[in-house]
Amino acid sequence: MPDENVAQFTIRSVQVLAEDETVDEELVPDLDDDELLELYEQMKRSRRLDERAIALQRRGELGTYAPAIGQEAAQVGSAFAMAEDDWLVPSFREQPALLTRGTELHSILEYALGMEEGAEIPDGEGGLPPAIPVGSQPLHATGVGWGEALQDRPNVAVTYFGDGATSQGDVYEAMNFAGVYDAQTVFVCQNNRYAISTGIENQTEAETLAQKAIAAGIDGIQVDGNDVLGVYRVAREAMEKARNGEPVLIEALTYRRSMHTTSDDPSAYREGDEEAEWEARDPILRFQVYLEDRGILDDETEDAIDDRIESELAEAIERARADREALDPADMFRHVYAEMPSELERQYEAFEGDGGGGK
Amino acid sequence: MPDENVAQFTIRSVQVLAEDETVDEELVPDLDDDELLELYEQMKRSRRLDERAIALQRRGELGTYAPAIGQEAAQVGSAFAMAEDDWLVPSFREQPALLTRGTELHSILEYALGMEEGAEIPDGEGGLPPAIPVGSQPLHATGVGWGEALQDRPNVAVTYFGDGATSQGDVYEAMNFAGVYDAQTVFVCQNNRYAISTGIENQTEAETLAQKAIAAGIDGIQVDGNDVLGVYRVAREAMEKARNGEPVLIEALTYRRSMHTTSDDPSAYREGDEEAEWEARDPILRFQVYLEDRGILDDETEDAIDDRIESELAEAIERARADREALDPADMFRHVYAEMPSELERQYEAFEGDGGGGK
Amino acid sequence: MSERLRMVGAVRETLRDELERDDSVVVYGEDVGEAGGVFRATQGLVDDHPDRVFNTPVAEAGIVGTGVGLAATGMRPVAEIQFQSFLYQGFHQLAQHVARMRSRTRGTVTCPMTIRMPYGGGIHALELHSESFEAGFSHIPGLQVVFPASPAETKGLLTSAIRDPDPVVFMEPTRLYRSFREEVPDDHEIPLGEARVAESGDDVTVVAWGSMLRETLDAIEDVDANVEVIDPRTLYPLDTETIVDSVKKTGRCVVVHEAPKTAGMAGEITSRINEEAFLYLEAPVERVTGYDVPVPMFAREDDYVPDADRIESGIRRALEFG
Amino acid sequence: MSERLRMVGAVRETLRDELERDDSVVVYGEDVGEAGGVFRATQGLVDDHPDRVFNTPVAEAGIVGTGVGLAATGMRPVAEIQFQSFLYQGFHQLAQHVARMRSRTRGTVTCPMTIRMPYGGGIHALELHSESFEAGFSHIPGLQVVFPASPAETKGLLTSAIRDPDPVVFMEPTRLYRSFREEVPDDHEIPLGEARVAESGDDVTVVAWGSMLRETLDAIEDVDANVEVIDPRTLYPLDTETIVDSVKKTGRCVVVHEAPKTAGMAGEITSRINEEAFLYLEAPVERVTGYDVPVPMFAREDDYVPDADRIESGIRRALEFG
Ligand SMILES: Cc1ncc(C[n+]2csc(CCOP(=O)(O)OP(=O)(O)O)c2C)c(N)n1
Ligand SMILES: Cc1ncc(C[n+]2csc(CCOP(=O)(O)OP(=O)(O)O)c2C)c(N)n1
Ligand SMILES: [Mg+2]
Ligand SMILES: [Mg+2]
Repeated sequence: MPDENVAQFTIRSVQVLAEDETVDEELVPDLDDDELLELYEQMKRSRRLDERAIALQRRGELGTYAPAIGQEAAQVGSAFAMAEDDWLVPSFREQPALLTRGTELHSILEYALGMEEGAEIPDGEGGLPPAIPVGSQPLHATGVGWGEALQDRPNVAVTYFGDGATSQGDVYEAMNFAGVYDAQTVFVCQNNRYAISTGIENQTEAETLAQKAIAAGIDGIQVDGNDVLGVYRVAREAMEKARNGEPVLIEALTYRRSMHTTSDDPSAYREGDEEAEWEARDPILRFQVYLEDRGILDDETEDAIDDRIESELAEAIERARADREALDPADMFRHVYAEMPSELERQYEAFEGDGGGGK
Repeated sequence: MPDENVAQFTIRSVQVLAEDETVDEELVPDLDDDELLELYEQMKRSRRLDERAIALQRRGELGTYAPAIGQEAAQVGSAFAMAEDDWLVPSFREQPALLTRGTELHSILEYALGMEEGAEIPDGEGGLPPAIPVGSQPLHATGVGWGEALQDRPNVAVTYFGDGATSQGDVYEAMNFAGVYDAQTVFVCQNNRYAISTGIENQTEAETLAQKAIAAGIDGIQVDGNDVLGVYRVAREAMEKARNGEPVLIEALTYRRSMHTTSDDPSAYREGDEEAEWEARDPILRFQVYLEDRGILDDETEDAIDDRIESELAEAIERARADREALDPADMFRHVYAEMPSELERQYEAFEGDGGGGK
Repeated sequence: MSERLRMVGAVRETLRDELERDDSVVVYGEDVGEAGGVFRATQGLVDDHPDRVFNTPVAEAGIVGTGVGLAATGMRPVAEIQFQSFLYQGFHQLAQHVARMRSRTRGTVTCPMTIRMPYGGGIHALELHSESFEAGFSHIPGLQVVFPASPAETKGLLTSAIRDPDPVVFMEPTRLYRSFREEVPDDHEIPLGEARVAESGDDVTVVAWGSMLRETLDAIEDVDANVEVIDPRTLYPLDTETIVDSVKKTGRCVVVHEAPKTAGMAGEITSRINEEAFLYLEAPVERVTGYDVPVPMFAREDDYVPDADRIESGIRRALEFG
Repeated sequence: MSERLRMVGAVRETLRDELERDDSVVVYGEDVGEAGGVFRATQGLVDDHPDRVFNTPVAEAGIVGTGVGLAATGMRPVAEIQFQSFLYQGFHQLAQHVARMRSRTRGTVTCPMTIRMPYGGGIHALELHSESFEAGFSHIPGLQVVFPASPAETKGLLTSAIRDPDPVVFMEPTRLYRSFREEVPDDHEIPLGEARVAESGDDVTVVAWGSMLRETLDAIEDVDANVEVIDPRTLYPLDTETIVDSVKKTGRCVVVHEAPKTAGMAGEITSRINEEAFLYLEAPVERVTGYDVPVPMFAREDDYVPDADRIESGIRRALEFG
């Protein structure tokens, strides 16, 4: 006083593997070749899934689908840093993270077929279903991270959301609660520069999204989201902090290379130039060159990965179609309450009486 | 990159007239004696109103009442910095600001008597009624500041809220929207250290509340909220910025010296010691000594002020009682829509048919 | 003058006309700018009015809440919420402020705000894109709740909504956005609170709105009776008289809605009929509605939303009673 | 064992017992710690369970939303919302997640959360402290909506709510918190979804819950008829059978609630009676409710909330019809 600085904050930004393939060797995370290949394969698996899903949607076989093309490193790098019993709390564009955590391809396809079956959480696994309302799931992740702390368990909740989501009050509340309760939670904001058609410059005046953490008094850090090694490194550190009750916000700088969803046409609001620029920064390409340069990936391995993915996909598509065929509409009555209340039972009987399908 | 600082932020804190009566002469705002006396008188008016209101409430004459005792400088100093056509967007503890802006005493009392009459906004005046839902009104202030900008008018919206309110997502959204639309809005957060019983340390991990502005990319600044000169200075600057489309968050550090509302008993959750500590820092006392030291205030003026306030209060209480007596319950039907819909008209007729009062 | 438009075009032309006519109109919401909204209902508007058409951050409380302030300064906010269920993010601003500003201040501050949004099922969208909470909105005094069921009616009702001195929740049936074209007259207003008799008949009354009106009109083609179909068009205020007069004539009534049955608007309408045409009723008022389950994802959605067959069965039950 | 308690004491003892019985119970909300809540319903709990009783920041979306996560980890969140209308700040979390978690995941994730809150008028509090939006909550599939009307019932219903595998919105009538004491038995559960016949009679049925039940019991003392009074206790699921059986016997019915008339629960109950006891009805179902106006501030509140006189008039109208 009388006019003095009372608080100071800095936002760091991390990059390990740069666009031009230069590497900061000091920062390279300690991962063996198998692990590096797994990162690579998961990114490719997600990319192929998205491509196939878009094609299926175009043929009328799937509903609205939100591809994660371009964001694979941001998700795979961070999800790979999770421990086995950690919780994934995703939004609707989290194919890369889901696959990394072991969600089966057919589940993702069934979700895209409009089936609740695709949002089931396998018994004993920590995770929540994709959240459609933008910005709503970080609060759940805070609750999970708080609940784990209350029960003296070491597990962390990792939640994913976008740049647009940071405008929702819920996301701020989630970080603020996390700070207050030392929730074991990591907030991964994928700044892919767009919320549907709305560019990041229209979303906020904040120069970084990582600085949104400052409002909640928790740590915020930026990372090149197209650099899978950087993401892994930053995520790993964040998770260790979170495991000790220090929640962290990560802003992963990336780009949504494709449409918002299959109902969207980006040409209405952005230039092809911009897309081309980001094609060159593609996270899979960057990492592929890295692996090849180091002799970790060769043509043979590449082919094996591709084949594996294609056959898994073929199988998953078949399985999803079959499950869709076998779907029982009356299930909508069965999972509303643990026990069906009598009014619902009567509606259910009417439904069945009408021959199902209300006919 | 690879690991570098990309953004830096600093929170400043301002104080002009310190607790020990030292003054930073450089920072003293340019106010003449009459203006200084007006600041003083408004603080006293509010204090006396609160004291009388508590007494009336204790006698069963008023409903729940939220005194602003201890926060007079934070409000009077900032409201006094407003231009004539600026907008006041208050919460429920804003007697000092309301009085400074010209709201009549009997209106405030009528509000406390449970009458909507007390929330009327006189024709042609910019202002909104007290908002009861915590943190909900800053969004209105953003809308006002945005609307004024859209209409190329110079007016600013000034909204008041508490430390507790900063936990509401709405307050963050309000600042974020204000940043995006260059809203002519000043956010005045009175950090009075309590949200009912919940201390500020339970509200957030953030070390200052001013830093909540960083998340929205707008300016945030702290001020000693018990220093009416400091508050005026900081508020004045903020309003000039806001008039140019740069919204600002001000955190005024103060203390709620009395109960949360007349339904509250602070002894359940805080120590008398703490209250005593803050009594010594009382904003009115501090400013009184300042004025006396400079010969601006003498006993005679003091007495004249006190007499004026007492007689105004007596009149206002009488007026409020009379208005309460004359109140027409059926008015509740008359202001729901511009035109009464037929279903409501029928309810209204039934009400009147039952002899009013539904009897 | 008039033009053949789909419903989405009628929304757009109305917004365009009102932006043109009244400088205080502001159109804002998520993606309503360049992209023209996810249904293209605002396409092109920002080009002509870059100063009054705004993309907002993704924050519905922000959208609704800033509207209160905009309105106070004399603007006329016309907000788009991307899908009905996302209005829930701003529900508190709606119920605590938008609806109450007039009554809280005895008319000294008002909130002439229109909140438009697509509602209901039928386009196989994602979870939570198919809700219809009109009963909840109609239960909040101070709001008006409006449902267009055709392009021409959209024009008349939306024009009235925007010009109305009080807030309107304007619910656009998603699946009618592009389902058909019709002549849409220029500059016309349909008063809020007046029902339309869409089809005259004296055997049974069916009350339906939004997309369910279309389903009902389909359904009655297969019914061997004279069905009177009433589209209330606004659910609050509700034109009780038109409904009651019809039921006095037919003695039988079916109410159709997409929303879950329990605590839906069919209950309200049943109550009003009960109160005002009790002695005329020859059968219980039939409810053909969504079930008491969250609207399922789209693989099961068609089984949830009432269709012509279910409506037809409801009509038959009403006709056969007694 | 039992104890003579007021309703607020019954809430407290139930929370204490459940915290004791089940390590997964967490009690949290604004000011529920040291201060014991604004109504003192949680007084002392934090002393015995500092690790499971938490003051929260002032953020209802945060309270409701973190509950979803807490529940997923196996905790049993029992949240207090300070006044009913502030649940609106968390309405989206309630409708989009709490209510739907089970159905969205086919039962693989559930949300056994209880959200308690005072509702309704009668204590001359500030604006927006007197709402009752039970109809809106009952219209959201997946929720259960529970209303205690006495200390003993509070114990039984709240115990069931906390132990229930699905979410419960638990609405405590503010003005009954301290209005009377009664014996409250230890550890008892009242099944959700079962109405109680509070008074037997065969001339007319009155359905009322929460504080309106008390008003109704007052009102019938002045009515020269045998009134059957039914307290549904839970509005969803609603014990239709008990109501319908009563109306089949009496032929006449009055439904009472504080909430505004339009789209209130009286409509739903009327509909169910219509559907299942149509031929027994000798008079239209009477509605004695709040008006379609925002609950006024307290100077006019008593004129808004139905009282014994208005209920009595409603009963008379039902009795005199025909
Ligand atoms: C509460 C809510 N409002 C609006 C929408 C519609 N919507 C879906 S995605 C989206 C944009 C989200 O942008 P961002 O958070 O950046 O995520 P991204 O789509 O880029 O992954 C919007 C507005 C929604 N799903 N939920
Ligand atoms: C949305 C909402 N939640 C809860 C409340 C109950 N309540 C009234 S004041 C208050 C605390 C507010 O604290 P703060 O923002 O610091 O303001 P202060 O009371 O200190 O002026 C609470 C929780 C409310 N009025 N609105
Ligand atoms: Mg994005
Ligand atoms: Mg405070």
